[in-house]
Amino acid sequence: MDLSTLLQYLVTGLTLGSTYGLTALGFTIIFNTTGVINFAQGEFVMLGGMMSVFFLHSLGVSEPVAILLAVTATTITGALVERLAIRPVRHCPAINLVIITIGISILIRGIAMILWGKDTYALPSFSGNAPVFFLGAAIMPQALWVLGISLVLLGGLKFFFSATIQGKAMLACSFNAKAASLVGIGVQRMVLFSFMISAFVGAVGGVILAPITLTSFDVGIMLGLKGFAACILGGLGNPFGAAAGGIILGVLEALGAGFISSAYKDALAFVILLILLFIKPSGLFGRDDAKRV
Amino acid sequence: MAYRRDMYWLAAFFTVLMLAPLAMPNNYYLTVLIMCCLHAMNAVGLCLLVGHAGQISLGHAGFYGLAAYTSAFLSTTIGLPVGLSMLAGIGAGTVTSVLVGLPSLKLHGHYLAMATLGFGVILSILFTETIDITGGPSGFVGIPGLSVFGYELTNDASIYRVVALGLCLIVWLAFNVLHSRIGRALRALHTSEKAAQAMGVDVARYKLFVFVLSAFFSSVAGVLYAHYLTFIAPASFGFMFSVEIIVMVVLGGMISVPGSIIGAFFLTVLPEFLRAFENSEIILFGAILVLCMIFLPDGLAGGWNRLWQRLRAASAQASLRKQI
Amino acid sequence: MKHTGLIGIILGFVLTASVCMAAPIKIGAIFSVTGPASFLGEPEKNTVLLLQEQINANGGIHGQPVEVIVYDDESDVNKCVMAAKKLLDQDQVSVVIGPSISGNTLAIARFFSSAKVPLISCAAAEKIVSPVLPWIFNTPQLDRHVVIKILQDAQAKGYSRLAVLTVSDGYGQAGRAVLKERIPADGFVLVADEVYGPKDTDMTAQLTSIKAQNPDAIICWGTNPGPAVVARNRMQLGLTTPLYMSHGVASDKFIELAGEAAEGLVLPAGRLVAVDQVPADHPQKPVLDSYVQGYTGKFNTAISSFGGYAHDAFMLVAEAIRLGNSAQPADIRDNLEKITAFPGTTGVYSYTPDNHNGLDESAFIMVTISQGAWSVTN
Amino acid sequence: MKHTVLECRKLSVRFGGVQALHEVDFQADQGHITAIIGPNGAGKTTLLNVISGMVSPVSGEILFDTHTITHCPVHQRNSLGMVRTFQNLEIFSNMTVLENVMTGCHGHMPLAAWHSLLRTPKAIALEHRIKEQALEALEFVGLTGLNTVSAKELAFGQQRSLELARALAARPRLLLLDEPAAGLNIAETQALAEMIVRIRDTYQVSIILVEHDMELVMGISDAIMVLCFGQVISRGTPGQIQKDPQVIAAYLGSDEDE
Repeated sequence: MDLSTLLQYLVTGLTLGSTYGLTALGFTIIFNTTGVINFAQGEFVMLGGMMSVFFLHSLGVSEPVAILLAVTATTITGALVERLAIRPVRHCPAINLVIITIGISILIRGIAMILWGKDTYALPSFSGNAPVFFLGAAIMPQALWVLGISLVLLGGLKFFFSATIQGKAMLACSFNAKAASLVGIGVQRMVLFSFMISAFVGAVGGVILAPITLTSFDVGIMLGLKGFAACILGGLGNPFGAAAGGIILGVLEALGAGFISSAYKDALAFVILLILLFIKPSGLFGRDDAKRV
Repeated sequence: MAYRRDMYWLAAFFTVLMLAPLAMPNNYYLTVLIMCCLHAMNAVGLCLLVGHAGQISLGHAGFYGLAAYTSAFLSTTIGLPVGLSMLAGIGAGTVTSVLVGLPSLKLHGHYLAMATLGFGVILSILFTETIDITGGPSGFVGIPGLSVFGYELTNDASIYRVVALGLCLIVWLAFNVLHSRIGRALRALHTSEKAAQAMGVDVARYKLFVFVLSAFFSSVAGVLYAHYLTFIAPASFGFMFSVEIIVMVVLGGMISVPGSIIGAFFLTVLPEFLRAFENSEIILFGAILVLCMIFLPDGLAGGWNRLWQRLRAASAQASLRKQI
Repeated sequence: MKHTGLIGIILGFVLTASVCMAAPIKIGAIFSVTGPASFLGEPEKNTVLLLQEQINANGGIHGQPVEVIVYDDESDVNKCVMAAKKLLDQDQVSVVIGPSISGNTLAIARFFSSAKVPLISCAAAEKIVSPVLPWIFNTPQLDRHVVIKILQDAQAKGYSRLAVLTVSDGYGQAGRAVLKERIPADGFVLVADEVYGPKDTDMTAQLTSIKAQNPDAIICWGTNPGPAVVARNRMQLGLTTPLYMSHGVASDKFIELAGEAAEGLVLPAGRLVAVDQVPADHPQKPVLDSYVQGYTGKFNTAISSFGGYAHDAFMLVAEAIRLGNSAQPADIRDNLEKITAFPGTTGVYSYTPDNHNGLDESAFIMVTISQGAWSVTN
Repeated sequence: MKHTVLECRKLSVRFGGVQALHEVDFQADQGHITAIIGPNGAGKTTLLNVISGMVSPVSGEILFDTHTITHCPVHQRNSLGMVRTFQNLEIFSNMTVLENVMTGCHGHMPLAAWHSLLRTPKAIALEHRIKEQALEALEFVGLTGLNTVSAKELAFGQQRSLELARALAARPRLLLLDEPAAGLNIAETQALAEMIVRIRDTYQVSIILVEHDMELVMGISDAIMVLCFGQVISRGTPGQIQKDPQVIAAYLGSDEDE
């Protein structure tokens, strides 16, 4: 086994992992304000990619404009989802909300299918397809874009949640919505914001991934599944954990496919995930919430 | 008493199921009904697990599939009698659920969901990749048909009766459990694990019990499914089916066994009705799901109860007015 | 499109007139119009609806109009079973076309044998027609034909060490099984056998380990979009090993998705991908031309060879009805077996009681993708 | 003749860096009401949690009758006859009042699961006995007639009584009460005091009481132990405790409003 092969697997894993990590980030934001896992998160990623393709082809605008439009439209979709489907049932148990997000994901997928058909589309890479070679491993320029933008998003979110009033207010809502509203935080507004931000993050993810992974109306399902796994692995609620969980999952898959068996790579990744979960029941970077008796 | 009321319901349900074929113009409806019953078996188990014990599982499609594949393999490849293979299939699904439940049930909430989901995904990859045993993604062909005590059931009506009877037995077991000390223990550990412990409930054991019981129900459904269809493919046992069962239970109202049966029937029949809408079907399906959850937060069963109470109140008022 | 309304009215008259004349022949169809296999089901559904319209506009078959009932199985086996039951028991059709995928075909085959209604599947798995079941036929080229075609090409080019990369769904599994059987049997060495998931978005790991085995050529077996990603990843890794694709990607969509990475790829395909390069005296030429014109004219989308499977199934059924002048299920079945040298879009069919596929590897041509277009190499 | 029901020897508990209990010795006598008091954060509830098994001690030993139960899981302590209530009500809000109390019978009326599954005659008979006992306990605490009401619809005071009834249905020999008077008004507290005494006298139960309400404690306790910062600073009868200068200092020196 030579170094360049190993390095190639790592590069693959990192690129793949960023996909999962970006989806996981979106999960984290909504979880942090509502305590609910939003199963429509994968659909936000899909919308980002598909709308970019759609605007690019049908409006004939340039790629950056199409992307800007797509991200904006997805963010608005996030807001609409919250206003129309989540807010009316905010007092229901969490499982009801989760089922509603499942319904919404089916709905969004269906609308996308009817609007844009069932085909797969490709978005042009941001800066060409000529790979950069590093110690014999090929790295796509787009992969660097993905890694870079993921890091920027992660840093931004970290700053937002730990250093801004808005971010702290959002966190407060998840810990205790009633207490948060007592100290004057508009809980509903925060929930709305969280849907918008996570739709935004999802859309950005969808846009930067589309040139690598291609996009179609149904890419959201798999991304949602892996993103959920990533944020559980990292520990729910921790943006850093979510990103790290995604990277770990991606690298595990790539190494599994490379060294052991490409047929069982997902199974291997999940076996390791389960083992980690049994050792650390609240994720790698999650807090143990020891409840007071 | 509540148990007696549930038994009346079960008797009525059983009668309706047994009479239903008489009202069916052809076999197509029987097939739909058989699928409804199989899904309802899964839903009843999950109703105990999710609605009553407050635990979640996104892996029950795996047990459903494991039982189906085990029975298919034993009866087709090995050549065991169908009845024996079915028992072995149910056994395999149930025993595996013990192995899955033991480590997983120590986890809570979303982490438990993830662990069971992980097991489900691993099982479904095994179904896909062990091509020599399972026939791989294109499916397991040529499974012998359902037979009871060596007597093969060839027509849909008799298969339907067996499946419907199986569902009723499962519902009976579920009611028995719910109206016993076990049922109370499950509801207790749902609200407060520590209070349940203080009342002498071995929380870990009861969680495992209900997990295994629900997996047993799914396994029964699985072997019936395999020998009814005589063909199985991994796509039927994926993660989406696990989610679908949960949706059935929640749509039915979480804690109500009749509710989850109604949820299962509703979600199985709905796509058949929506067939006419072709491509818009998926949109309608999503919209109906969302609207149901928004306007019937306590499920179809809860909505029905409220309607019933309102009607009763109205008729009581009417009769009162008459008396005056 | 000013005349659409007028045509509609005329069509309406024709239809009502023919209904008055005779009871329609009921043809059922089950396709995966939605779900993962919708790339098959959608063109298939469009095709049968188009043919229904065309045939009825021309006075039906022997004066009897055709009524097609299409159900979507959502690529799901349970829905497929219910659809089959509905067609057999409720709609009581004379013959059924579909389903789109092999698993679903195998799942419902039994019902057709017991109902004694012929089923003409649009799925390719060998298990469907071997062993031959009296009531089950199919129209696509068998995977075996594809593999033979690819291996002939590899032999001609002097390759000996081959690697395969297949998708882990029914399509890939069937291809992989034949590849693993034929490659050693035809004197090649199978150096790598890799698999990717139908939803995977990155195959560099598989290609990297294939690269380490240093094969002479790689055979990728899958349907869009997977192979497009494989082609892109191959280019990214700077891999120059020749790459064969299967007929599963034989649509313009593949070239669009793979972009410049599609350049130089070789694959066997039906003549439908390069109709303009089919010689005018070829028996399939008129069928191909009329199908392409009809389809692109009505649906405004690119033609796909999958729709062709449904086209051929439909035309074969129509031919069988014409041959026996009967739309009874049993007669359709018997007459299907009498069809010989019938040109379809996929190939030239000759059904016999022992052969319910009716094609051979001459249904394929080897094509190379060059400058974003298909070019026939032999 | 005095007989010790429960004995704790040199119990220590640590939460991270905080020493919650330091070598606490404690005993409760048969048929007595033994109170544990102390200022906030003294470790009273922690001690109760250790006794009931919800917190494991770092060192020390707990004896229940003659059994060592230091590492015995919570539900087994219940079967041995030890039952507790909770400071923050832990009623089963998803059940009716009757079901709540019937759950109390779980530990001391075991039955193999298959009996319940198949609803054998044995299971039916047991259900009847459980129901009788539960009804009796409900009557004892004065909640008769509310059987089919959902537990979460009860008033706060009634929920307290429900917790007591649930504990009583378990037929305990040792009852651990964690601040039973918290949130009750003066009249309700008085009624509670009477009920606690009545429970002891009717069922010959030993009771360990953690409580803030001094009037209640002084009125009904047979013995009192005072904890301060995880250490025992005094023990004796109510009379002795009230005069102990160390106790007075501990209370005056601390912020005692709750």
